[in-house]
Amino acid sequence: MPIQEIFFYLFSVIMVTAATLVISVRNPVYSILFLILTFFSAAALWIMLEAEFLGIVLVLVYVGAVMVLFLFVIMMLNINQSRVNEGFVKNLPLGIGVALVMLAEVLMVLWYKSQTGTDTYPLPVPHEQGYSNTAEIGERLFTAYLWPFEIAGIVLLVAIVAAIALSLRHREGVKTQSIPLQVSTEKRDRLEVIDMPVEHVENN
Amino acid sequence: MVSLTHYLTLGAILLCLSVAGIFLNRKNIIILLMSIELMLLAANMNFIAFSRFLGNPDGQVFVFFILTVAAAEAAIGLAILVVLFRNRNTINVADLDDLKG
Amino acid sequence: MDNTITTSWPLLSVLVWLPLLGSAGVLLAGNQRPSMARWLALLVAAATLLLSLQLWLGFDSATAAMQFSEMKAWIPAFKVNYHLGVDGFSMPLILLTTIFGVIVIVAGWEVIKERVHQYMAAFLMLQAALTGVFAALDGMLFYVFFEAMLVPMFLLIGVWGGPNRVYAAVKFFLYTFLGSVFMLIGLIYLYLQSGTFEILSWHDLPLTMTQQKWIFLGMLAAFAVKIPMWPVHTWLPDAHVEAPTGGSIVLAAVMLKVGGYGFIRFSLPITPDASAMLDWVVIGLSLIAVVYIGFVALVQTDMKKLIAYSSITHMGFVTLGLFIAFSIYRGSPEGFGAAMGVEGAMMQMISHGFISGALFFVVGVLYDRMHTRDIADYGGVANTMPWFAMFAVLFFMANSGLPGTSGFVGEFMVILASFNASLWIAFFAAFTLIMGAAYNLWLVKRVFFGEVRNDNVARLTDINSREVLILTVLALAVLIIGLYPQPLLNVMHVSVEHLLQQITTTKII
Amino acid sequence: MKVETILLLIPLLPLAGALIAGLFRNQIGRAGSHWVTILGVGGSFVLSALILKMQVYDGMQSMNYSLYTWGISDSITFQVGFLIDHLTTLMMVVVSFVSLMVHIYTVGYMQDDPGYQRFFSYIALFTFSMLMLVMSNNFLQLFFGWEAVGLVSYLLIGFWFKRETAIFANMKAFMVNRVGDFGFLLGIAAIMMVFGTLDYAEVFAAAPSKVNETIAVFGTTEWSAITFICVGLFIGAMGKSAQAPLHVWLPDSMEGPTPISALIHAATMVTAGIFMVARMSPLFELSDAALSFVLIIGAFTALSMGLIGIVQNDIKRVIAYSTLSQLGYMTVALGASAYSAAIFHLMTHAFFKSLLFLAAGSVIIAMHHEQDMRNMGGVRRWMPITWITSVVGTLALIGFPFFSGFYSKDMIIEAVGEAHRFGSGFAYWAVLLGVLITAFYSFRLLYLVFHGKPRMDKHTQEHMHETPLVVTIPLILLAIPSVLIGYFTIEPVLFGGWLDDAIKVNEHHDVIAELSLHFHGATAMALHSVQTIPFWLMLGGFALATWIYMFKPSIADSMVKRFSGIYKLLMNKYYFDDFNNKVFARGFVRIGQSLWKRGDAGLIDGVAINGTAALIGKLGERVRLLQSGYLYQYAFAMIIGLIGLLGAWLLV
Repeated sequence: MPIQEIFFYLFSVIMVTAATLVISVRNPVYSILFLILTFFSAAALWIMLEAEFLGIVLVLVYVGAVMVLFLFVIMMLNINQSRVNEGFVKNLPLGIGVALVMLAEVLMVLWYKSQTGTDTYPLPVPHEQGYSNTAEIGERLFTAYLWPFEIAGIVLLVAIVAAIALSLRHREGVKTQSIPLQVSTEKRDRLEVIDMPVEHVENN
Repeated sequence: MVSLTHYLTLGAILLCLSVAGIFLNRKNIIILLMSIELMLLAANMNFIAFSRFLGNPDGQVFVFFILTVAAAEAAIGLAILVVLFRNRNTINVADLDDLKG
Repeated sequence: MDNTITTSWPLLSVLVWLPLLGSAGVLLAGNQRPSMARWLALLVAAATLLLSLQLWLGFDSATAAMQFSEMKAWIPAFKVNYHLGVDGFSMPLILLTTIFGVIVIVAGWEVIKERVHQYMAAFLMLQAALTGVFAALDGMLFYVFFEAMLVPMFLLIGVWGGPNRVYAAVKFFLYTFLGSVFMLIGLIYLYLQSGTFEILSWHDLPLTMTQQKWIFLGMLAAFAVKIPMWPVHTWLPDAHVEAPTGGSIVLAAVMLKVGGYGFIRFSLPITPDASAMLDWVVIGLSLIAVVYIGFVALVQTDMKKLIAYSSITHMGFVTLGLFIAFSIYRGSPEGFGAAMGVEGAMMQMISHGFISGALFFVVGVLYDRMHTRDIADYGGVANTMPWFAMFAVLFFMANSGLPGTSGFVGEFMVILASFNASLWIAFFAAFTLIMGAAYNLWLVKRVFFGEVRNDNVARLTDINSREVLILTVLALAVLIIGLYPQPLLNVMHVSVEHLLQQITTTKII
Repeated sequence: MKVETILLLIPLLPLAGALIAGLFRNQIGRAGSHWVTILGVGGSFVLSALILKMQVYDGMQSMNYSLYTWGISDSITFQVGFLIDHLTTLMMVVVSFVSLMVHIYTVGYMQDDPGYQRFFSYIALFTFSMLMLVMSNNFLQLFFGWEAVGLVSYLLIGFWFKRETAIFANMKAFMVNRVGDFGFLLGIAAIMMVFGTLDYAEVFAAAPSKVNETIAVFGTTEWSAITFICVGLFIGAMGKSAQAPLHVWLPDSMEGPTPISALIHAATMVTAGIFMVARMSPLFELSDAALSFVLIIGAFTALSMGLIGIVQNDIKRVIAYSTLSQLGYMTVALGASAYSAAIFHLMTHAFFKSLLFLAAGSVIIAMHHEQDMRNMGGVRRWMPITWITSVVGTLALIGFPFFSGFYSKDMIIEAVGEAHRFGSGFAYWAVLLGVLITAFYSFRLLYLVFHGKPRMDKHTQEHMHETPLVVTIPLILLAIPSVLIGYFTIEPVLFGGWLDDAIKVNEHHDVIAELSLHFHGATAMALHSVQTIPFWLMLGGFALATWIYMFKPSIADSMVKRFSGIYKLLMNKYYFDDFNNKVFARGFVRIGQSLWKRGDAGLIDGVAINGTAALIGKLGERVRLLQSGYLYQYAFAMIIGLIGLLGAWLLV
């Protein structure tokens, strides 16, 4: 058995198992952790597919940022687990049934209905030495996909703004600094000249 | 040999698991979000596999965009979740039926 | 296809666009200056009326070709043209439109107090769209104007209408819109067949019987709703009841005529064979309109509803007159009486314009004073409003087809013509003599005659000079057309001959 | 002045009077309005008389010309024009004379009425319409005049529009006339189809060649075109001339002011039908069936309406039923092809019947608008002129020898006796019996009103006096022709061929020609009448009335008791009104209600329109439930859809 197959099956099994656990464990913290494991395996598989850049991105950005965000949120919110998880057993047969039917269908599509085997898609030759996956994607991104790339950037910006706007909360009674007020302040806001009668101090 | 079919099958299994996840955890919005992440992962898997077997890096560019959007989605989704929890003190989906016709 | 006569300056365009520009100007006057809006609207409408007289004066009644024609490419990609022109059918109807353009503005002079500028502007827009419908010689242009006139009328009913105005406005809109969509399908199909939107080219387009049948039915859906024919008439009473007086006047006087005009311009010449085959449908529905609706009109308790139902029976004569030609030709090839039927239908349209407009104004005069349209709330109005009663009785008599008034001319000609087709068609059509007298006179009896019914009637004041002016103008029109219809008949004569020649020539090849 | 100008002025003068009196009623005032209309109608009468003179002495030929073209359509030219022949002139003179008398009389009768100017405007307008009707040379204009007189009649019956009974009566009159016009219009339409023209002269010229034309009715069933036309036209005449069963409006029309009853509902308008049939004699002569129809309808009307007259108590209604009966006589004459006799009776009747009405009106004025004869009696001693003129009118009506009515009525009876048409036997007996009845109710009226003990209340009695000159002068002026006109005109009108240029009678049934063989002058005819049945029947009626109402009033009551069934039948006018009310008036309203509520509101709006809307609404309500608001359910839906699509793709 070639080494590729061994690793493929290894990561695949880890990935499927982890994914199964993601959806079946009671505690969301564990779910997240298994999800991270799933992503790790996926990253490994992608690197096997010579998509090194995306594999790294998946680990760095996705696992490093997004999953941690999930974790934060779960830990921040004090969720009543028992209520949230009710109905899991009740839904089990249906969920599994639907998933199995779907799986069966997809697999029938894959195995019988269409040609995705080696006759149609021969095994790719590995890239030669010195090939940079990152460079190629970069070239694509900044030439053919420049506009989509810019739009993606804006989408992210919007997401940032939206996320902040949504979760920002003004608390009553908390003293905060108001920069616009500070900047726009003028002399007369601070200084008041009062016209008052001169006091005549009698020198006696 | 690890053919395209292998990767696609893996993607299919992943997709079905995420579907099952949605069915099983229909009350827990966090797990629902995670299932969606899994689904996207399954799709990405297929993209990369095709990209590799077709020798066309455009597929990877798409995955890149999907990751971007997924990150944005996760950020906003979680933000909504936080606001929701703050206002309703629950993340039980059964309590969220404002769209009822 | 260019059998058109062109003029040196675009009179028809001016007639269409001047009111539209005027309406923009009136809108600019704003809500704060109602009297300025009124005078401006009157000025525009009067100017349009004066200009439209040029149509009458410059009209050549010796030719059936289109006159005052204008032609510009509009949407070249679909060969849609901005093509206007008039013949003996459309010219009198445009005059009717411009005359009522002035009348409704004067009719709403002091009565409308809220949003005067919008009200006046809506009428000017309506006038522009109606003129456009009658002048358009391009299928798409016709359709655009056809739909455009719905909007101001929808607003007039919906904004200035009675308590149930929204229901009525929506019903009105949905009915006419649904009908016109079928027409649109027909127009597009004709375009695909002929490669042009020129109505005049469609007149010569060969079509098989099946094609004609479907086109005919599509057109029938649009025009039957508009005119309206039984059983798609129920929007009309509701719309009339809720519409403000001016809206009712235009609706009855001009808008219903679009249906009849549509039959003349589209159904008959484009699908003559299908019309001949399905004429029994139209004739049957027309006779139902005359008899059935006559009965229904008899028992109405609301004055406007009664007049609305009587409009339906009168429009039944229009469709009857137009479609009787086919069975006349079947009986005798020389077709004696066919032209009389069509001319009678045209006369009926014009006369009904004046009479129903006048009647709705009459009801409006009462409504302004009493704020009720219920017949039971009136009684003995002639005691307190003798001059008004004189006009009202005249118009109700005209409505029941009294000879010497315009109401007689069309009905008389159509009945004479239909006798040539069949004794029984004439028999049922002549039934209107009895039914018409019954519902009109009964209304007159209950509203105008008798002792003063209640204190409100006792407090009525007779018509003011503005109302006298409108009523006099309409009364003169009704009497002049009734006593001397020849000038009008003369105008349409050649066009009628042309139409009859078209409908007797088969288009199946 | 040209003849055309004169002829044009004849109808236009009254029209001008009507317009001035009507539209400028406030400016010209009461006196102004009666002067302007009297001048108009008077001028019209003078000019008509001038035309008559020109025809009699200057040998003026009949004229037929058009004024203007009303319209041209489909190779038909509709003209408005005049046909002036002897028949027309006769009618013009009668109409304008009676109208003039009525105008003058009205000055007194309507003295205190607030609608004074309006009234004059109406009657002048009526004169115009009636003149247009009789002067017409085509069917279009005939129909115009026909409906126009109907309109004015409508306005005048409802002149006192505050009275519920008046406005009921005027609507009824117009409606019943419209039923007649329905037939009339179909007749005109048939003429149009068969002859292709509406001009009298052209129609009459072509008529003999169209005898065999037919009109398809059902499938292969065909009717003779001429018969259809004649029956249609006659149905119109039945409406206007109040022949049974379309007579019901005339008694009710007495709700109008009395001058109107005299002018319109006795002398002129109601005779329009008679005039029209006489005018159409070239057509009617071609259809024996139509003439038989005319004959039977006329005979039935003459007899049955006279019987009702016996039991009426309202003074005007008695005269109204008498009018109906006399119109029946004229119609019988038409049916017997004795058109000139009908016209002759029309003329004499116009004078003596308007005289009777105006006399009745005179009594009514004196009685302070009391019309019930049971509250009168003995009026003779206060109102001698009215009494004498009434007696003259009555004698003329019952056909006392030498009076005008005698000549015309006797001619009709004899003409029917000579006729050999289907139904003429029945008609003969009907008109004979009618003589007895006429004499009976006429004298009953005379006795109840003018003789016997006064039965009115004290107050009225104290104020009784003869009516002023404006009332009595027309009475006297009308009494003169009522006596004399028959005697002097019977020879020229009936036997001198005066009407030959208008009336065409087929030689085979020219009964007047046969009668002319026995005619030896008016005096001889009157003297000879003593040997005839009608004279004795008349005397019988007179004797019966005298016996019952002068000497034994109790007999009347006991007769009522003994024949209570018949009495009830007559009092209820053979239940015509009840039948019409129940079956037509209410039936129509009920049909209308059910068509409206069930058809329009129920079926079309309810089921078709709102039903569709409701269906969509209900569907929407169901579909709405799918929108649970739970995101996961939407997700399931998507997934299940995906599975379904995939499965479908796999299976295909």
